Amino acid sequence: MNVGNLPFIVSALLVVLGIYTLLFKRNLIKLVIGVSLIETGVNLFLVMLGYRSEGIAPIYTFAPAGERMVLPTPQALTLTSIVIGLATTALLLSFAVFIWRHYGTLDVHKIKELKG
Amino acid sequence: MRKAALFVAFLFVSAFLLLAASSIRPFGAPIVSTMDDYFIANAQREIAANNVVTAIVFDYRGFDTLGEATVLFAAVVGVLTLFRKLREDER
Amino acid sequence: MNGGMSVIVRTVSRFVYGLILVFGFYVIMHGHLTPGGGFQGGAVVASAFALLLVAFGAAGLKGRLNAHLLQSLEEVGALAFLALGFLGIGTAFFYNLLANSGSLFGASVPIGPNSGILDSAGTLPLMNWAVGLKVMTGIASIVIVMLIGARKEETE
Amino acid sequence: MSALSVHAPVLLIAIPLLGAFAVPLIGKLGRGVRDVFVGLIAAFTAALAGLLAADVFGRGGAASVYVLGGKPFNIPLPSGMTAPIRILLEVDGMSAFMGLITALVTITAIAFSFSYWKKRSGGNMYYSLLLLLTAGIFGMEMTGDMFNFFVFLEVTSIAACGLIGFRVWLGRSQEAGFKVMTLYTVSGLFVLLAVGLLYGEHGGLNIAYLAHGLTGGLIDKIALGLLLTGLAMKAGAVPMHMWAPDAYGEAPAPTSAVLVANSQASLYGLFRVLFTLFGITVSAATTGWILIGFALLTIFVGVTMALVQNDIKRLIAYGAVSQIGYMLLGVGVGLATIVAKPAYGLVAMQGGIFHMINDAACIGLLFLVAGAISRAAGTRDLNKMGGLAHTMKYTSVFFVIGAFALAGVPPFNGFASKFLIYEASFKLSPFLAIIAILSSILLLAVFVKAFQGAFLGPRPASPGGGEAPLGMLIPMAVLTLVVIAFGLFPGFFVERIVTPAARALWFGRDAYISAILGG
Repeated sequence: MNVGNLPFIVSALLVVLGIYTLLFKRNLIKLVIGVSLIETGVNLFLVMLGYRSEGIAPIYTFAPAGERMVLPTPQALTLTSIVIGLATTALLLSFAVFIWRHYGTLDVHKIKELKG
Repeated sequence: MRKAALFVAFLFVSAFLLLAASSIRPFGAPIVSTMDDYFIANAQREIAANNVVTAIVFDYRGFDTLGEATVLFAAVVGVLTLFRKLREDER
Repeated sequence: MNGGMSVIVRTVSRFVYGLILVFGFYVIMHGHLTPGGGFQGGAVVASAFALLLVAFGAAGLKGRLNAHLLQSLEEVGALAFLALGFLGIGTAFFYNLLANSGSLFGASVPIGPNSGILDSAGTLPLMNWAVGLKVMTGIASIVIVMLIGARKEETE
Repeated sequence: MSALSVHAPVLLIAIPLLGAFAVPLIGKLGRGVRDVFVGLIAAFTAALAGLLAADVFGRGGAASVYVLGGKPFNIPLPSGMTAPIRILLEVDGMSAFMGLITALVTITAIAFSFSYWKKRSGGNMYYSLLLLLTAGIFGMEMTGDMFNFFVFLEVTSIAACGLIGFRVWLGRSQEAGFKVMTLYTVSGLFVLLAVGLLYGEHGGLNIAYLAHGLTGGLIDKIALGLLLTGLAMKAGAVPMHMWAPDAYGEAPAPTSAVLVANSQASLYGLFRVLFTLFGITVSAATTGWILIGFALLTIFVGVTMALVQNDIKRLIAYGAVSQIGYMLLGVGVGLATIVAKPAYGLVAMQGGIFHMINDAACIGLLFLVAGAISRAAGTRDLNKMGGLAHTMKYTSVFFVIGAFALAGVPPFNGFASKFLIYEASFKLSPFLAIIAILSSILLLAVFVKAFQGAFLGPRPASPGGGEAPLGMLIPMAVLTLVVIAFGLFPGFFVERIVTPAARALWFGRDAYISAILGG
């Protein structure tokens, strides 16, 4: 089945949703969700880059003979970028915990020590 | 005013990304990459690994994985730094 | 939350905990043969720790999972990975010295689809173990420290 | 000895990583052991950077390639060239030059930290994060692979944010940490998206391989836009500069200096992308004018915002933002003119690139001074301190030298590089040079005000102050010596290290590509 560029457009929409969240939401946790959405979109985009239609996973253990395999590099890149996303999210959430501890709020408009 | 400027920037970026997504090579027919074909053909002979992705992650691009492990290490140290026990005079 | 969850959850998680650990170690050990590897397996093992934390609460586990010990283990894992990179420095950094050498993990594999030989791929299984150790302890210590930090927040 | 210089590019990354992984373990043995260990790691790294620079500049800035993982690293193509399959480190004049900057800044910052962090908790983690940041910056500068560049970009992001949030007891440091982390992540993801687009279009990740295959089509242009946005954001150029004053202002003082080196590494990535990756496939004049636009905005906003600051570190931070503008101006003017008039273009690029090392030295010096005086005065508010010149004679001299150098007053180093920038941009358009000169004068006014606020006035009532300890004075003195040396002998340094770096960017593109692809 030929789906053209639809999967890529879906991943781009995920990124766009994430950017929207970052720009227009006020709650810090929602901002973290926005960052995660962008990450997910980019990871999806990366892993889809390597898909060859009707290809199998690039692993030879008990593989059916003679099948063509999808490109392995994007999968390796996606693996790396997923771990980086995990690290980022952990650190962002820790900062959110401490901001809550200091200011008692997660609303970006009410946290205003750093202006100008 | 600020919100309007942000919205214009947002529309601009969205159009940019959707344009990129719709003009890239179609899904399921990627470029013929000599690098990837080499990995598929030679990972078993050179690295003796059945899993080509692992051969890339730990051997052909092992340095990336070192960087990735470093990122995770940095995040762990960062989180532990934030939640550390403070001295009395630091509170 | 502080004292953990109900007895059903505790009993089930006591049982499932071991299974998750076995599965995680399997994923790490067969990283060069089947889908998975150090990162994935490490994350699975860390999820077992997280399950224990949720089921028993941080207080229920007091003394059994020590964040400082976990952090030290993580550093050991990171150093081991770096050391495996340095192993091949005679040729180049990250050179796979052991592959096809006939010694530890040095068996060659037949070209094409096969049933997999555990004793192959050179430094890859060792790196999987190093990274697996690092990831499981790293994620577990993040989870523990954040849970304890958040708990302190509730009680204050 | 020769084996060491062969492996120097990778050791520059691996040795600080080794230090970072081992510091928390070694720290259990006691503070003294840990400090010695960190000092040794930092000194060895700096020596390696010097060795690498001597090696590369000894060969006139030609690119050298280090293969990670041994042979075979490339496969022959039907066209007679070869395609790389492994991650390669490629070090040319520009990389070695950036390595020198990073080594200079990090070793002084680490030496300063020894006495700055004597009485603080979490020292092990502090040094671990600082070494991780160092390793990440070196990685960004040495790598020849786009995805590897992204990975090290993220290493610096996360380590930097851990350091920014280090003073947990201050709410504003947490706020800064969150803000900076978000923006760093978004910029990193833009870079990653661009890497993905380039991979999907050309099937490779190596910079030289991609540079050879680029056609300047629509996807390539979109990738360029994303890379430009992401890297300019991480470097702190103006429409996306909101994070920079918070980061520089809230991080511990020695770290702020390293963060400036981090911004410069992003700037280096920007230059690498513009010159080596894209080079002639996109119109150099257009991208040059885009850079000039960024640059003028950055200079203007940085200086005007510095005028209204009362916090000494935020004031210096806005000064640092404005200096990023000068580097962009120099290189932008170079890019805009280099096709038509290569000689002018080269002068402008020399100015921009020379300004990077000058800025690193004098901004680093100013941040260290700010750390010393805010520790002595117990506050960072310029209105509340005063009279420090009575008790801190050396520190006040260092501050004056740093401020004059930053504002481009002869005979200090800032003048040497800014003069080259003024000269070249005047030839392109007098308007550019006038804005640049006026902003420098304004910056001088800003620092005169800061000097008056902090150092002049009656002797402070509280006897708590006193001269900074020797452990802080020596790093400051080293940076001051660099500032003076570069100001007194600019010709020597421009000829020896700046010109090979500038030539490597534009004129060395073909050599950079053929070092890997052959042919």
